[in-house]
Amino acid sequence: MAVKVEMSPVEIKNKKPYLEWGLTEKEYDFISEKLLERLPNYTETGLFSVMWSEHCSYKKSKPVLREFPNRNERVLQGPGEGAGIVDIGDNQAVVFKAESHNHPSAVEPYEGAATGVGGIIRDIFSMGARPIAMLDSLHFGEIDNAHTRYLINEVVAGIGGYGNCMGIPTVGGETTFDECYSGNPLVNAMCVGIMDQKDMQKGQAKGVGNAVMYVGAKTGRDGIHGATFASADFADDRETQRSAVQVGDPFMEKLLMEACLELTSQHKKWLVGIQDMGAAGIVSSSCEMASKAGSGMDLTLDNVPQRETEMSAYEIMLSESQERMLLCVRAGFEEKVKSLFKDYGLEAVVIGRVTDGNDYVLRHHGEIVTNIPVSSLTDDVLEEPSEERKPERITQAESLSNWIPEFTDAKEILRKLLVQPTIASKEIFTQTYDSQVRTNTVVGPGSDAAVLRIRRTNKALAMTSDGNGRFVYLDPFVGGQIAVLEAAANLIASGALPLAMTDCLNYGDPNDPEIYWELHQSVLGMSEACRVLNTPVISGNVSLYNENNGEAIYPTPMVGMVGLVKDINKHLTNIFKNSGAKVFLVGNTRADFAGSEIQKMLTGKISGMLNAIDTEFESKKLFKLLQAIEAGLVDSAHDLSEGGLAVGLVESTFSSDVGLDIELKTMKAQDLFSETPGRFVVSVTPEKVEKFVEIMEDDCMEIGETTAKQKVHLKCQNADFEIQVAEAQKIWEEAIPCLMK
Amino acid sequence: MKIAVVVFPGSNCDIDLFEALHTVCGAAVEYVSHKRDNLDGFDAVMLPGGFSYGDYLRCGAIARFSNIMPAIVEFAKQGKPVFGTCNGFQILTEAGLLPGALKQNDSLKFICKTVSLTVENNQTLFTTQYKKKETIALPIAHADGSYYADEETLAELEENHQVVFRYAGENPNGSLNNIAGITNKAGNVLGMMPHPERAVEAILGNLDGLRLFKSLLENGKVTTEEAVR
Amino acid sequence: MVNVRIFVTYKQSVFNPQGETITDAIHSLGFSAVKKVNVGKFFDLQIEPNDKSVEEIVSQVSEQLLVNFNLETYHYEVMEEA
Amino acid sequence: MVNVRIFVTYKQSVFNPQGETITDAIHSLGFSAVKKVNVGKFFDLQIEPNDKSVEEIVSQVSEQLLVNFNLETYHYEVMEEA
Ligand SMILES: Nc1ncnc2c1ncn2[C@@H]1O[C@H](COP(=O)(O)OP(=O)(O)O)[C@@H](O)[C@H]1O
Ligand SMILES: [Mg+2]
Repeated sequence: MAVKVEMSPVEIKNKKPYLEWGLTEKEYDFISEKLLERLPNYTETGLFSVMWSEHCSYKKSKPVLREFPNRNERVLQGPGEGAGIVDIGDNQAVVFKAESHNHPSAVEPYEGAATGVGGIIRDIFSMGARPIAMLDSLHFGEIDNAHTRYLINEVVAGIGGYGNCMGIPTVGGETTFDECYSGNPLVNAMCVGIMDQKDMQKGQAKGVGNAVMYVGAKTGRDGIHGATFASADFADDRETQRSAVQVGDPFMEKLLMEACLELTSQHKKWLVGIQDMGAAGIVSSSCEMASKAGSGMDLTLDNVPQRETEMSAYEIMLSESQERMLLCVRAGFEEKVKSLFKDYGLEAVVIGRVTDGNDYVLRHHGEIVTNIPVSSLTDDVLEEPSEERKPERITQAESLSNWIPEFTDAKEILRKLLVQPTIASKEIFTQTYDSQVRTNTVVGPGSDAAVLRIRRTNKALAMTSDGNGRFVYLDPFVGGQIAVLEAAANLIASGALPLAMTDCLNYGDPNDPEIYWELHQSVLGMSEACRVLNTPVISGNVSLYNENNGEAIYPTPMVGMVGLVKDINKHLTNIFKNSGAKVFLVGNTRADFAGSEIQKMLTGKISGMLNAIDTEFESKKLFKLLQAIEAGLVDSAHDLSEGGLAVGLVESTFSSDVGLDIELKTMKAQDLFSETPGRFVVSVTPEKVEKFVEIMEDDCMEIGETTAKQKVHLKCQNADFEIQVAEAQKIWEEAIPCLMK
Repeated sequence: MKIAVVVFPGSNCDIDLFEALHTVCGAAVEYVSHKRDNLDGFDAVMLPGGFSYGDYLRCGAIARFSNIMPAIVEFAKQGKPVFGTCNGFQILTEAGLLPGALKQNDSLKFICKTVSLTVENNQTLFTTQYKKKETIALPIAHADGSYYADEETLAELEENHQVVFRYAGENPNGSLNNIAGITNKAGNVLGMMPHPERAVEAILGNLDGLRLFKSLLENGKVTTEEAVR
Repeated sequence: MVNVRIFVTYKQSVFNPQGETITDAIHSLGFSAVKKVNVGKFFDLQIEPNDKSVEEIVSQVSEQLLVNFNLETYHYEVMEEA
Repeated sequence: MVNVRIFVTYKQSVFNPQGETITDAIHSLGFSAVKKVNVGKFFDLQIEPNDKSVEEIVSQVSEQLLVNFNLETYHYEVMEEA
């Protein structure tokens, strides 16, 4: 490969290559006139362009992210590190974060998804935590064409391929389908880890003279400008030998993880800080580590292990090769660290030192190729005020009355809902994930939340990831509230106290004022719900510019939430356990059809306004239910979401031995399919009913009982029908496999 | 009885075996690195599931050349108990300690679920606590678990009662003769794709794997010769 | 009937961990003479050309199905008669 | 430096699910002219022969590592000079 002759600073000023790398003219001028007071050279311009990208700097979303509450009595580490950390007692802590890999997955779905998983796992073990579980949140187009099927197959295979090999169980997540995601699938991955609090690490490089060490895979030219690349770049790439796609090597990462965990748990004296190399590789990890400690840094790029020849400083610094970590090692312990990694077959190399002051100095081939203040990369980013405007469609919807379903055959509606891809069984995907490795998975994919026991304690962690772009699209504020509420409801249905949350904010182009308004409003809605539920946002990720042929996706915030089950024996699943139990509906049912599954099914689109939500009221109800569950009064609990009560009831009979006899005296047939949030179906053995009702008061309504017959009998004011459990389960299970053929 | 759980680069069910044997069954267990060259002091050796060496080339193909392998081969020759699950089974076939090979599942996909198995031989060191022809349920989690051997080998396996576990009902991966687990001729080496170590605790919903480890721990007290048939 | 062999390899710049792991294994077996290993796959197609030429079929099948151009590249050879 | 390409395929008696799946996929793309697909892998070795001949090295590496004779068989070709 020929060495490219790099443009001189003056040529850069005149030819403006930085525009293509994502830097605006205004930013470039600010950098050269105010920050450096000289023209940046080629390498430096590259560094600014990635560090000032939205992906690394959050320059667009920062003002909005400040809305999130991120502290409470349990939070040990909030946003700002690889992942957030929450106290779970016994000197242990849970660590988690979510990350999006939407754009890479649209281009190369297998590797895009796989490297997304690899990246989020590194964020967790870089905190000193042992990753114990993965969750994924996937949104695709409708399964009616070969390309979508290809994307689904490859993304799912990529997530499984990486997690399975790492030996980290993938225990939960969500998969939805909607036309708006067809060219721009959303691939969000969340990793949860557990640690002893004494092992907590930070991504910092302090102490003049301490070593900066590089460990893991060699650096290649992959993923350069990963933050800004577009699929169009690849169309003409067929004939070339070049590829910017990052390829994951989970085997390497497994070794890296075990070695790093040995270092962080057993050799704390050797280590000052540790951070993974994610987006924008060496540059972002090194300058962030220096910035957090208020240090300078001096790196010699010739020492960076490289697997391609003649890489320029620019390429070395911007490469997004996977499976690499950066360490700050106390001077004098370099050899010890090297030999630890060597034991795992890995090479650790000193690439530089921590220095006094604020200078970020890079050397290559005997020359200084960069000399700029650390803070210019990390702190001086120009935050640009964004314009906001309420979309026309919402103003219009406010003046119209909401759609109400009309139908005659409720049973037929139920059958049709059960085969809607967003409702139907996802087992065809989840069974390609090893959900049990490490033998802690008490509840795997399929229930409301996954539950993992914590060995040698009586506790467990529950975890879920949820999002519903349709609601957020119709009403960002209420949709944001619902996203958080739904995640909390999933945890509570499993018997867990919600602790904290992470998020991935997936939106369109933020320069569009309407999209920015959606982002802002939905974050306000989420924040409000978080405050009320006391679930601070401890980590997260933003993915903007999700567009498909110029059309934005639905604004789709993914909420990942983790909860604590105090007594593992009290955890619940959504499946009825015994016949003869009383069935209760918790929560009131309103006419909530805007954005519902039945609306989409019957009208082919979504429309209308969402009803306002009283989160204080919802929260009280949720915690009452948790109290009842923790008191051992409840046999099973299922929170109601897509498809509403009828779907929830039927789902809770699947793979059980029981049927149902339900009478809803106050409801009409359409109410069976309303999607009012904050509701649950729970079963209670008769002798516990009195105590249960005492706690729940009028937040619950007895609606029938479980029977020994394998059928569901549903009766309301204007409908009365039966459906065999086996039949319902069969169509629900076969729907997606059939579409995927 | 002291048991070695061998850890290869990329093993990931090592902890599951360890916990099943140690925490659940109370056995003396130690992790043994692939770099070690002997199994002195051990009475049984177990090869865990996972992705040794990334499963690059073929599953188990590279692990077979690790430092510890000659010791395992020698251990097996002496008639001492050797057990491999999932990737461990693949390594045992690659090393020639068990006949045949494991190829990609017919579905071409990784599959993780609980399957039904028939216990075909309850006279091995590992299965005396099961009933013959008993149906049990164990989890599987693999992409390459389709057992293959040529006809002659298959006939021999059947004739010598070396097929210990067979998939009952649905065959999840295309294994010939529905084979899920086999022993060597002497009966002291067992390889199986299902994961008994994932089914030893009530809290995880399945106890069917427990008796495998209990059988071994009980039979380990007597000499191998006596325990085999 | 025409027999075609399509060779698919990773592009040169794409990181291919398999090759390195296999090289290491070969070295640990003592074959230091082997300096480098690359791994690829091939597809043998039996084609009975109809309205389309063999070239057309091969290039279309490769591009639509067999080759992932993000990472891979291919070439093919027509083999002797079956 | 000698470049050798080692071809590894399943033995004919061994069912290779990949081949069938790919054939089906090709047909569903409308290429009925493709009658049969076989899949294999190949290894390109760069060898600098020392005390052993290239044949010895190739056959030993294949037999000890690259090929599983329960399922697979192989042959190799010496390629043009690098
Ligand atoms: N939507 C969000 N909500 C809360 N915190 C966020 C959000 N997005 C980013 N953060 C926080 O900002 C920091 C930087 O995030 P990011 O650049 O994605 O991390 P990484 O460098 O590991 O990829 C992290 O601490 C992250 O948790
Ligand atoms: Mg739910």
